[in-house]
Amino acid sequence: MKSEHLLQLENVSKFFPIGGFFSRARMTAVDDVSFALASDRPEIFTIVGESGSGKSTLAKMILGSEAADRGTIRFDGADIGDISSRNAREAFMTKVQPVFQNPFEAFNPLTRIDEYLYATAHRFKGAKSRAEREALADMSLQRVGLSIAEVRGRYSHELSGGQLQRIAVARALIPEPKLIVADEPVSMVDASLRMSIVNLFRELRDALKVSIIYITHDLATAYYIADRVIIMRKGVVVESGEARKVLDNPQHEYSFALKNAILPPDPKRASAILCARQRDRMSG
Amino acid sequence: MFKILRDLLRYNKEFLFGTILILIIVGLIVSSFFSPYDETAIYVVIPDMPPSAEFWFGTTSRGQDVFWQIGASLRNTLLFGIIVAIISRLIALVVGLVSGYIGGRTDQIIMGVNDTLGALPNIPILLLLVFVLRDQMTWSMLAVVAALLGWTHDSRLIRSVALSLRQREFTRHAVFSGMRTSQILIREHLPYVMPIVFFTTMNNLIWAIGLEVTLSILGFSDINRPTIGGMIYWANAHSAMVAGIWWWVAFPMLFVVILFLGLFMLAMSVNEYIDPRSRLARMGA
Amino acid sequence: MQNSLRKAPLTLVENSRDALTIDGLKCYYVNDYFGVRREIRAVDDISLTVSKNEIYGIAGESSSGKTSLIKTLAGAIRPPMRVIGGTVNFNFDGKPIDVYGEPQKMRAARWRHLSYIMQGSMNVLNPVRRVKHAFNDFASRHMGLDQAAFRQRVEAHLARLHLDPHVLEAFPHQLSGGMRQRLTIALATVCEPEFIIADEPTTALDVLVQQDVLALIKEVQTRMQASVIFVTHDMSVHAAITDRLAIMYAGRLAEEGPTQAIFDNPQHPYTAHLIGSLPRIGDTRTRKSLQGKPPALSNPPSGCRFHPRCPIAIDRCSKEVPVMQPSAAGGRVACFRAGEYKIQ
Amino acid sequence: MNGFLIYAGKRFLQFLFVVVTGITLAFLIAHFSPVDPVEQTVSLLTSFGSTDPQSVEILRQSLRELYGTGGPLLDQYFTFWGRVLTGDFGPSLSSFPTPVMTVIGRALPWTVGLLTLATIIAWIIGNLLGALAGYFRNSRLLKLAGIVIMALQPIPTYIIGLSLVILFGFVWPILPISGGAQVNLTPAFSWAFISSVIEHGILPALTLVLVGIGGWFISMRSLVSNIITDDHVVYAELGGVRSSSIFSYYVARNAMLPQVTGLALSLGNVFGGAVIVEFVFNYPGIGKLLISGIYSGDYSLVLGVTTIAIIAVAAAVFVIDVIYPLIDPRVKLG
Amino acid sequence: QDFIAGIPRNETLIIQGTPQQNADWFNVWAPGGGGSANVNGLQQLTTDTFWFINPEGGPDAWQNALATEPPAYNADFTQMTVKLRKGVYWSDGVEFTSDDVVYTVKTQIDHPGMSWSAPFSVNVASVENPDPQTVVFHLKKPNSRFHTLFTVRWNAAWIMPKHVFEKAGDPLAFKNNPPVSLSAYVLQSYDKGGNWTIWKLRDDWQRTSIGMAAKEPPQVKYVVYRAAGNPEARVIEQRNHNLDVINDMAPEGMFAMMRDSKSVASWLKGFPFAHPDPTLPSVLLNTKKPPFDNKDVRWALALMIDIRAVALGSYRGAANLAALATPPTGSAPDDYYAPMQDWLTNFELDTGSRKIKPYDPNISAQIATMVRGQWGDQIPTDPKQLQRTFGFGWWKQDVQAATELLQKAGFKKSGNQWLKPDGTPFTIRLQVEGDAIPTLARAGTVIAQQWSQNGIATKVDVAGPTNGQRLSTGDYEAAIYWSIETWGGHPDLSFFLDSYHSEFIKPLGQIQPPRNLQRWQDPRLDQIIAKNRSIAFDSPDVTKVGQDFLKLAVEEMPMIPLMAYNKFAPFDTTYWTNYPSAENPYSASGPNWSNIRYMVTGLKANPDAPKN
Ligand SMILES: Nc1ncnc2c1ncn2[C@@H]1O[C@H](COP(=O)(O)OP(=O)(O)OP(=O)(O)O)[C@@H](O)[C@H]1O
Ligand SMILES: Nc1ncnc2c1ncn2[C@@H]1O[C@H](COP(=O)(O)OP(=O)(O)OP(=O)(O)O)[C@@H](O)[C@H]1O
Ligand SMILES: [Mg+2]
Ligand SMILES: [Mg+2]
Repeated sequence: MKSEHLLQLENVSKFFPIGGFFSRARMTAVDDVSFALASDRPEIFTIVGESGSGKSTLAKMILGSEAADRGTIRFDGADIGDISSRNAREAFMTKVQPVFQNPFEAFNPLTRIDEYLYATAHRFKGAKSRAEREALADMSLQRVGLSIAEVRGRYSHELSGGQLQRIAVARALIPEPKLIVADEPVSMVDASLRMSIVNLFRELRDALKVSIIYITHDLATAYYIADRVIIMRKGVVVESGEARKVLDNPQHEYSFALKNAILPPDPKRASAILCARQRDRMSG
Repeated sequence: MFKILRDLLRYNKEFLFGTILILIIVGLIVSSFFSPYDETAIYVVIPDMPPSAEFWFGTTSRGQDVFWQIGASLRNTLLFGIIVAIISRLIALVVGLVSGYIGGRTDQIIMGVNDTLGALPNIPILLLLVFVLRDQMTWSMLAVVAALLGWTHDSRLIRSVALSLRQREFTRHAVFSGMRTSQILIREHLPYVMPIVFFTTMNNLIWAIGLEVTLSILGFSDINRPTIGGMIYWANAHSAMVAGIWWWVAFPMLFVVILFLGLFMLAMSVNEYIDPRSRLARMGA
Repeated sequence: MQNSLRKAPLTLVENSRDALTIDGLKCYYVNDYFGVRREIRAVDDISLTVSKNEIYGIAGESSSGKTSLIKTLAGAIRPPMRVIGGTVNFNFDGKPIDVYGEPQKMRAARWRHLSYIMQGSMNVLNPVRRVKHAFNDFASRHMGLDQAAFRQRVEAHLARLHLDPHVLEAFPHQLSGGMRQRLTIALATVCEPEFIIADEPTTALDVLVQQDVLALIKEVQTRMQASVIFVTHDMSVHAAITDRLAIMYAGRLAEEGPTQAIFDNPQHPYTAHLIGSLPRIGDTRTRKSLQGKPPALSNPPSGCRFHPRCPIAIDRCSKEVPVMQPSAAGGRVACFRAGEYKIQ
Repeated sequence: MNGFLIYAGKRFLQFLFVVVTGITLAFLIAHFSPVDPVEQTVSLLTSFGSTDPQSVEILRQSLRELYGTGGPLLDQYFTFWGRVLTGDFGPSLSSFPTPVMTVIGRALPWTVGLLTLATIIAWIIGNLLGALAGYFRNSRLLKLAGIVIMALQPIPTYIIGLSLVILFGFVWPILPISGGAQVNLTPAFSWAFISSVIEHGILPALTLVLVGIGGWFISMRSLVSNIITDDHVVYAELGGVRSSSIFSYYVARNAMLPQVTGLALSLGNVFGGAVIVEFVFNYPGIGKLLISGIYSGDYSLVLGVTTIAIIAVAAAVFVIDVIYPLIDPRVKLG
Repeated sequence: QDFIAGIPRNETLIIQGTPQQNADWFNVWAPGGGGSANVNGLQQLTTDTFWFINPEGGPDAWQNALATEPPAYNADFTQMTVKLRKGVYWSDGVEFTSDDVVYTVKTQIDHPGMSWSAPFSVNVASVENPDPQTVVFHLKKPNSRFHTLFTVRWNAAWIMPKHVFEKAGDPLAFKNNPPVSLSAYVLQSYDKGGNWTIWKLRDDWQRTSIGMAAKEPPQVKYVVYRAAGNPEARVIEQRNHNLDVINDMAPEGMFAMMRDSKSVASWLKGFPFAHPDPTLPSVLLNTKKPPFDNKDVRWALALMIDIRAVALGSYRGAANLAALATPPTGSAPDDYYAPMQDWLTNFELDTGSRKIKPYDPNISAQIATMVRGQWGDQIPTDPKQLQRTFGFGWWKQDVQAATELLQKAGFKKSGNQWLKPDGTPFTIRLQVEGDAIPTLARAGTVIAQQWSQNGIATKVDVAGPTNGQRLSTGDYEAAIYWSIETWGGHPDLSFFLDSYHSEFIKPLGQIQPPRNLQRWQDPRLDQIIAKNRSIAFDSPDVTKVGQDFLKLAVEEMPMIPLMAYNKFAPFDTTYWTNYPSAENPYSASGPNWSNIRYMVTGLKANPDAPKN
């Protein structure tokens, strides 16, 4: 069944029980979120919001690692809540792939990096022989500006964060997915390498027509690459729309505060913002 | 492998010392294969001789040479302990890793069973079983039973590590990379629990050997087979301690202590060697 | 290891404006794992001074040795870290203290004159004790006050930081990350020391909270006229708070100067790149990223450590180590081609 | 409060599960015992006397009826549960017709007293030394203590006990080596009795302590050496906090929590009896009872002891699970 | 601090008892009471019945206790009349009369499960007491040994206090605490934990049978039965003078005591110090299991044994050898061993290819020579005395003869392993009890080794507490245990012999009543038993019948008698002297023997005892 939506979230909510030892309260990590990605038009869809606003939870639900407590998530028209068999799960994974936050964490330091690439090639592309796997891995690596020769037999500590993150992207690309979910892919990467990842996403969208859900709390990079953005706060989407529009001219007061809290890399303006803040504190 | 050994020997005093102690034990065990006497034979030498040039560790009141007896006893006791340790480690590993990896309800159920078994008082149950099975209770059977009783605590430890590994990003990454569960458990998670496995192996060995001795003393074991417990049993049956035949008890004990000190030092240093943190540091991470 | 240090010539810091003088400081991690000996040169020949009543920033990418430098200053040396050479001298109230020459004095000065906010300082509070005990343990002996008076003092101090007194009765885990961060700042400032060392005090925080904390530090500093060393890799934060800024690269200083000057006119190619690649809202021009990988400190490149990645490197860069020299922008820089690289 | 109750309720269910499974298992094993209590009594009654075969057969028949050891297993099982629930395990077959509970009740205080005390002492000493050894890693004295403890640990309980007997009963006879209190003292809250109990408890307790210290020592030492690298400890050191406070409040206290769990578990295990120690010191406790129960095929007694032991351990786990969130401020309910 | 609180040590005798699981149960007539293995002094010091036999023999072996004379049977042994002593009182002041006896018999018949209920039901048709000092038993069938029910070797049917039990309700559920005593001591106090029980001399001790028999007032005021722990602890306790009488210990412990302690007395003054019990440790062969049903195989096994090694291994040479199927103790050496030496020496065995005379009368002398090296002049040289300590002779190890016997039985040897006629290897599991009787376990390992060396792979099986059961169900091949016990002080063998009759033999798997554990069945044996039943206890023919039995047992070898059960029981003389000994065997001395009361009342305070 072909659907007009690649991904469609309808009123998705997620609750977690919390204690407080003596309470049985539950907290709403994601609250009634709806949005959709078109299947014919690849885009970089950005989710921003402060820490704890439910971004990662949302990402996990899209990836099928967590079940939604309420609402439905459809991928290519099929409810991903219905995926139960191993095969269905595998098929799903060929279409949706993640990129994780911390590249050093995402690769087991005791496992060779290429193993991940080969495993993916083997499992999702049916590559039998070693040569086939290497070829597939290399093809993917080339796309992110690396080659199998640079990666073969290496461990994560032998590579820089930016390289690792690009390898992670390359690995995610091997099954030729339609959607990549990248949860804060640059927050742990050095400033000097950050841009290489962000730029890569742009290229992927344009060259490979992959949609990317880019999750970040960094409004500046969101502004830099996003097509569309939703701003989350305490699980609720407070504002959404075309990225530049929303960020240039935030409507919701939270979005506004968020935007204003950003310190620009410019001593004069930054210290001015800080002084303003200080005054607020004094008075408040 | 050879290089690892060489590194350990050269750069780790504990390992060196532990190796020496264990070599003493191994030497004794190996030499027991060349014993001039059948290990179960009695009255082959003059009884009750104190340690001397001829009988290094003296002789027993049963006319056995303590030296050759210790070799054979250590071999049998250690074999028992090792079998217990290996079987129980395997169970603990499988249960701990799987339970921790799967998590959720399955984990709760597995741990429920785990705790239930753990709450059974070992000694009473074991004594009962030994007693009930008496004839069928060969030492290998006993090893299996002991192994079945001795893993629950350790599987819990392993599980707690596995549980935290499950949360780590590399596990999720491995899943999305299409690695099989067995692969994840064995290749990704196992190295992280190895230090625990090594450490608990030590404790398990001590426990198993203690068990062997306890059962022997209570008269629940095969008296034909020379073991450390068996030696003590026979020493008791001859009132060796009050009769002044101290060497009959002292030397076996000395070697048990040597065995454990050696094992402990080896475990410590090997642990440091295989500890992922130290491994990473060596790899230059 | 302290014995192996040569006794530093007592640099006369008395009456000078300098609160801290570092000279030729070298601090390595020396690991010895089964014959594999590795030296990580996390701090390699660094000299700098910090003035009174100044916020001195240290920036640099991850693993460039910022935390290591700070630990060395604070005398927080734990194996495998080892001070290989150099001196660190504080000047408290006109009383000079050689950190590695006078451990007794140094111990007495802690928290009274010098306090330290560790990296990851959300986790520095004892998880099983109530917060108030931390104040007792750290500060009360410097104050010479009785229990009630001390408590009053602490509460007053907390109030200034907009913290409710009841947090004292809480366990750390009952407080949010922001609150804990503020508490550690309160803890570090309650004795009103003249020198505060802060390592990434805002990194784990929300932007909104981050601003609060920064404002707070600034405020405390201003009131106490204290010197602050402030470490973070976030250039925007440096822009907002520091007076002077040092850029570290692979265990060495690359450049140092007034913050404004560094942002306006970076001299070192690395600095230039760092500043140039910062994304800003409202600006979507494509930015080139720096290629290559940060050097391994266990086996750093010869000469200038940046040369393998430097777009304008010359032969000399790989052979000679550039030393810090006064730069055109009014600071110091360690580059043979200072000021020549401009980002488009 | 609700959440706590639900949590506690869940734990309680688990507790019940443990108890039911454990007791069922013990019941089954005990019933496959090859020793027939009737035969044991018969052979006791006839072993020394001149008894003609015909009378022996009659005796056997009447004992079988008296003990009620016939009947299908399932019936016995349900009867047994009925008894467990009323805390009555029926008559002991080897001390017929005294109820098992009476027999156990006499032995219990001795074992519990001795083991509780010894466990706690071993726990305190082991943890204290372990913590010190972990904290002051360079102290020669503590290293030596570590080695001694390590060397002591693998020695079987029996040998330690016997060595103490020989040492303090024979070579230097200053302590009683057998029994729980002086002969002909009536249990009472008198100094004479209590001091005698203490005196008689020293050697068994010392054995248990020597045997028990090692485990605590090692785990505490490794816990502490991990904790001293924790941020909050490093920070306190940098803050110039006094070493003694760091040791007690920052290091030991944090390391203590898992050890408290361990203590509770070993206290739960107290009811299993210290078989070997009681055997060596002829201590009138429950471990000796268990052995003689097994020997005489008195499965009522064996089951009684085992059941109590199972319940005690399960209860200790339950209590710890329920209390732990209260003693460790960090724990949240999952 | 005193070892015992509140009691003068020098008036106290401390005896090794067993731990009492059921300490406050003093009903010796119900299971669980002190009458069984729970040795706490109850039946040793407070109960009484008609007669005692001193197992050590001697002219005074027969002792009248509550009875004034031996039993009087009618001609066909269907009626027994007993005359009772006058002036015997229960410790609560009630006089003992024939009413008590009648009550005892009737109550037990009425309550199956009581200790002597079964034999009373089987034997007694009715019982009457024409006067307070006379009891007449009418038996269901002739029984010339009925009086042995009331004759104490170790214990016997004790008389119940009618006035107490009448009011007690169910006699099986009655604790009888505190017990009313019919003998010289009463309960003073006891440990609820079962570790000790203290008995006190009655003020009116003269009003008991033992008091009337005593020549002097008993000097032991208090008797403490205490559980003294494991063997090491017992030795230590005695060396610390906290345990006067030890029941049994390993020979090595005994030798160490004799070597190190000045205050120890023993049955024999010199080596081997031990007291031979009237029980006969033997290798029991399960005659219902092939190939042990073959007499030649049994003899072959016997001839493979080198008894010297067994004696050294089990008792360090301190064994009292027995070639005949009766313990060489008490009166047996005079009644049987000495008279039968000639017969033994001339006994011929047909090995199939030749006839041999397997008996070697000098073996015990050889053992004596072997240990003389260590014990020197402690070993007697007088042959007569040697026979009393080391026994007479035994079968000479003769592997060649054994080989011939096995070949005769159709066995073949392959390598060093005998194959049974069906071609399977001949292996044996030799069962021993283990810890409870360590010397026998030790003998077992030696014999197993000898059999193995001679081609029959033998494994020692420790049966522990299942021993009795496995023996009685026939679940064994060979075992070391005793199936023969005697009065010791009397030549009559009915103590065990009666139960050897083929009418009692059960098929394997079913429980064989005590004694004939080897299930030996032989028409000649039945004839001997019938003969013995028909003659009176004191008839001179008893010895003759006994000898017939012993000869048959040698020929058939259904069990291989090894030696007397030598008990190493040291006494501490610090506080008490005049313990019974081989020179002065006035009483049994085992703490669990009821006859020990004669020792307790016969002890003399040591004038050199420490004062307290
Ligand atoms: N497994 C869980 N159990 C309980 N609470 C959870 C769990 N996972 C997340 N939460 C809570 O849900 C809320 C949302 O978490 P989430 O990780 O989605 O936030 P986020 O926006 O990704 O934050 P960050 O920027 O810190 O990554 C948080 O308050 C978190 O504490
Ligand atoms: N305990 C240690 N043992 C060995 N090497 C260490 C240790 N701590 C840090 N290092 C190494 O020292 C170098 C400098 O580390 P440091 O923590 O000073 O960097 P940083 O600039 O503070 O980084 P970040 O921004 O991540 O805090 C790194 O290469 C790091 O791997
Ligand atoms: Mg997140
Ligand atoms: Mg840092």
